Amino acid sequence: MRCLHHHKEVKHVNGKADYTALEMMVVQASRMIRDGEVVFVGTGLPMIASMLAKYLHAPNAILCCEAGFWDSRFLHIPMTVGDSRWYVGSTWCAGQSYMFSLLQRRRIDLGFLGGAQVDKYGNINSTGVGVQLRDGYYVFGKRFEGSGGAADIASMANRVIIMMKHERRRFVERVDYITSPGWYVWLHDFKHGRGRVRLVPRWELGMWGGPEAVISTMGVMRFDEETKEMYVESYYAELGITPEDIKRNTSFDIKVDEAEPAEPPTERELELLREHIDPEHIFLRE
Amino acid sequence: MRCLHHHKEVKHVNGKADYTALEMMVVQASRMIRDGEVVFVGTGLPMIASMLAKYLHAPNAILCCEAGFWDSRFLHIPMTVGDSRWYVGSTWCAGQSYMFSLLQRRRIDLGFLGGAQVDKYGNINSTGVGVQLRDGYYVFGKRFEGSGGAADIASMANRVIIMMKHERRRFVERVDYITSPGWYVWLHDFKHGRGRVRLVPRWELGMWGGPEAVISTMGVMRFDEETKEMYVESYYAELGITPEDIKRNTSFDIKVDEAEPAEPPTERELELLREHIDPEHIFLRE
Amino acid sequence: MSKVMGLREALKRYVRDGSVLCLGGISLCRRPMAAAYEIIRLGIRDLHLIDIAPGMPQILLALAGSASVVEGCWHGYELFGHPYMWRNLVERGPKETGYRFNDESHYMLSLRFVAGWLGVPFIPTYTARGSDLWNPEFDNLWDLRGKRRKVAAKKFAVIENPFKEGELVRLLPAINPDVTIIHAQMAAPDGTTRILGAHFDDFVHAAAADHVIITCEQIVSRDTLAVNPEMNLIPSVYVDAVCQVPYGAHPGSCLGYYDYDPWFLNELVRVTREGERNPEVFKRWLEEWVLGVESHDAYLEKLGLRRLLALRADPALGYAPELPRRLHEMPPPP
Amino acid sequence: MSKVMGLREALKRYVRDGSVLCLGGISLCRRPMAAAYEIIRLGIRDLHLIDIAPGMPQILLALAGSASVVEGCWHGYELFGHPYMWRNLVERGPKETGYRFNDESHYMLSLRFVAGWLGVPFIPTYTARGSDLWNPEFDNLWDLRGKRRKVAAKKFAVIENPFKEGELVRLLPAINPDVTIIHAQMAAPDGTTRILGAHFDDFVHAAAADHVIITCEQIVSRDTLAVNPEMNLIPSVYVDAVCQVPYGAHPGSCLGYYDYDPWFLNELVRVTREGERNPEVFKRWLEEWVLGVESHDAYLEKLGLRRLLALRADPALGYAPELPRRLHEMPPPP
Repeated sequence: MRCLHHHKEVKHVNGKADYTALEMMVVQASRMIRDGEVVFVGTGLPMIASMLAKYLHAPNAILCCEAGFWDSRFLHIPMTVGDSRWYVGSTWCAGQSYMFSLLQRRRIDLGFLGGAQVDKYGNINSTGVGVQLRDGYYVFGKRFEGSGGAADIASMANRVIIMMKHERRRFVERVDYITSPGWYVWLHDFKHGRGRVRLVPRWELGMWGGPEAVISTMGVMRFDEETKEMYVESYYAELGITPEDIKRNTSFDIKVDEAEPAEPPTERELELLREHIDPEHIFLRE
Repeated sequence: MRCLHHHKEVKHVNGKADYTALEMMVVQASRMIRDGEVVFVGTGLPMIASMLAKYLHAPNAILCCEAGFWDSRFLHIPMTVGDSRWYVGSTWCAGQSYMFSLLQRRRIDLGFLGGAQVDKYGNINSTGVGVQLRDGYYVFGKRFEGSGGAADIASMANRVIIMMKHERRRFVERVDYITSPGWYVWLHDFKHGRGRVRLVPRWELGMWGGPEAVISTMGVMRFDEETKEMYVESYYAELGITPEDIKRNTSFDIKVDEAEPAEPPTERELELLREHIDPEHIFLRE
Repeated sequence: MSKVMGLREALKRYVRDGSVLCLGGISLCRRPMAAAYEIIRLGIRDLHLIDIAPGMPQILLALAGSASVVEGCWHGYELFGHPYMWRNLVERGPKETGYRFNDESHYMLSLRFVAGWLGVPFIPTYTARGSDLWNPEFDNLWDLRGKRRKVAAKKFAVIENPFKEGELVRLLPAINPDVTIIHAQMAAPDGTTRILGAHFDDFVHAAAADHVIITCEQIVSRDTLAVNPEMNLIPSVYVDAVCQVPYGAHPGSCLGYYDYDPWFLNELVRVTREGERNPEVFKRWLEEWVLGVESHDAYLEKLGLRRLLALRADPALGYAPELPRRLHEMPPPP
Repeated sequence: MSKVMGLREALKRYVRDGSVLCLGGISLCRRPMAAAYEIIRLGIRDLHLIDIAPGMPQILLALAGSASVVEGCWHGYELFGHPYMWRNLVERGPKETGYRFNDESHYMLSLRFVAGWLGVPFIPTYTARGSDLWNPEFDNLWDLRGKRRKVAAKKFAVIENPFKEGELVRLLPAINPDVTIIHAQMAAPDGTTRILGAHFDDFVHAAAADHVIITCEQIVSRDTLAVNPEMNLIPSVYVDAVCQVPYGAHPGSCLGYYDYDPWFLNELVRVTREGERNPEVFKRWLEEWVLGVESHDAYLEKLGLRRLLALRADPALGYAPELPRRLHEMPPPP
């Protein structure tokens, strides 16, 4: 239920490309999927990206979803996490306790996440902004859908890829609420009472995995091996995006020195996406 | 796997009856099963007793076994706990974690147990006699099959019926090893180290249920409401058994004052047992 | 010993003001919507809702004023739109609204139900470390703990793993709802329930509960379900009531029987979006589709045969492959 | 990516001296006997055996000297007879024999596997209170704890329930065997496994393990098992090797395929009973049926077609209804 459908609102940036930013995101995500991997996908772009990978370089990738369908070969794009379309070709029909136990047992190779905010350490907020205590209860200035399985995936998948719309209010220095932990988290110390917060690397909490890349509507970001801070790896040059655009649409200071133009989609990739995977144009409409 | 097949060695006692002690035990057990009850049975006499009850006064009793078959309508008598014969008519096919969780959730109305020793409080030993520590390890003078699910059933079924061969060495003052707890247990105190033992009623341990009756090859025993000690309710008079026989074959002092001759099997009961339920005479052979 | 009864009778018998209620299914799929509608009609209030994957029915119960305590991880309609009005409810805060939503994650909830199924008091987990879900400052049920029935004494506890020195482990309290309601494809009068497709953890939803109501598309005989018993998810022992409620998951889908209803869902999202500015819009919808409708039969009549047929599943696929699904350019409803 | 390989290859790849090994099935039913035989032939030793319902294969591995540590709840042959020789082994004690049997109950073991499946370090329980199974003096693994790989640091721990003041709760450590071997009716090359009938907790047996070997009656295509996927118990992710081993559970039963072999079981019990006085009797049997037999194919050849046909299941019932079963008056074997 990590819902990426706000991407449907993304407008095509006028460049020389004959493809959209959404298609570019899907292609970038698809290329990160390795053959044989178990990929935990929600509804939306990651699902399409995974199908694309299966058509091309990762025929043995296994798609599964939190609802419990395993290794689906769906013929039509699911629109919801338990969509009956997932059933076609599945070899296992389980439920959440089964699927998430695979995460806790480190059996999920790759998870995809979206959200409303991401920060430089890859923490994601899909719960709400403007969090505050009011009358003893926590409330939000603006509330979103909530974690669903996002916190579980972010904390226990062996690697995580984040897909987000690139806007200044979304790429923030520090998320208002950590739904899904990234590389460094602001931890509330159980022992020292209210309000005491310290920045802790995930490995100190005994955690494995961590966010590997952020695929946005403007480019692909990765995390520095040393500092674990986000930097720009590539930008969608053909869509008219420059490194400066990314900097301007990111509210923390993001490194763009090493950024290169992203490899555009191939004709084969676009054909598969448009004619075989989402011919109904449910996700890939402009 | 609470195995009662040692009963096959029980010899017919010459009396005026045209039925065997085994048949009598089955009939007594059957009559204790109430309609609609969920009955957790192992292999052997309890299974046959439950089928008999279903033919007569308890058509809605549900038979289940630790292997995971639910509400079986078997056509041939299973000889082992996972016997494929259990499959016929079953409406659920689970495993032990499911079946025993029903015990822990108090959903099993009645469990049957056997064993090598039973004491006056209904504790059962099916693990071994002559237990001792040797070189730091616990060993037995004579080792038996072990608990299987017996300890689970004895501790968590809402009521328990015990079926045993009646011999002096089996009906003892205190069992050598408590596999399955009865009304009062000799408890090893975790807090006070080795060797400290005290007699504790099961309800003080937060336990529900408890043994309701012992059906032996000689009679039916129950437990005094106050003292929770075993007493003789009825004896198999038609099989030539007297209250004195029971006293002589019991190594603790057992009350027989209120003992009455047991109600013999009806023709219908015997016909069902012999011709419909166990026509192969697998359990009911002499 | 048949457990067959009418839906209203079953709800009246088992669900009360203040009950801890679990509604099975996931997101928009195989959710007991007819039961949720009927609960609203019966005027049951102050419900404590808890399940592993809340969404459509829980939002509706919140907006209709039937629920006051929710332990959940998510509320929304996925592609169909945001949980309008509900998000306002949360933003205004429990003091003003009397409605509390307490955030957990899928797996935290799932494990709590597993513990409930097994009959154990708590269960450890390593999930969601570093997430504000474990932030001890964020607990919207703090003032109910130790006071309200079946609200756990603590949101969680931390202990040292007695089997591994120095390792801290988080414990989650078990869940045992008063009543779980599940919509299934098939059930027998004795309660045996068969679910096709992924089961969405409906086994633990049922097994953890004190009482279970099954609404189903079809009641079939016990002997029918004794063929391939491996296909049956919930055994009779857990089930108290079996109610035949065709299209009981509408507007959600029910694998093998019908698909989700994109027209209805679009409309539901629209009225809640407009309802954020003008609550009357939602009130009228609720009156039209729930309160003013006598029963689920009347609801289906109102939807009309042509609509229901348009949603009908292809038996080979389990869904309606020709269903229009481009939400921004839907043809008129049939 | 096919996981199909020969049984010997699979065992050589995953099972080593000292491995923690789980053998699925229950009692005499659907047990991976061909795998147990092959382990004995390979001379693998010092195995640590653990499963929820030990019995026939674990006894054999003990008597053949392959196992040295067993966490179990039961050993026997039910109606076919007592676990002769094994009981002597236990009576003589670990110091003399190097063989340790540590008693638990079915549910204690089951819960430990559930914890292993879920990936949590321990699990609480209320079971078997008052039983000497919880007697802290009785722990035959005490000197291995903290020393031998995958032997839990403690048999159990007692803590106060943090969610209920004053309640003491017992915790059991999770189990994660190195290898679980399961005999199933059907499996696909990718590892997807279908089990007919009760699954005897083979899901948790598999899901808790680091590696899983499936022996099966038939290898079928993935697409065959994608029909009614609700019938599949173990998904591909858990499985490392798929070995086609027809009659791989003999002399036990395999629902839908064949029944137990009462002639063979009678003989096995006889040689172990006589073996208590004269170990040569059992040694000769082991040589004849295990060590001196090259492979499972040769074992089946030796049993002979007529014997295997006599055990064959009626497809409607799942077992052999005409099988002679009065153990004291069996006709000669076919």
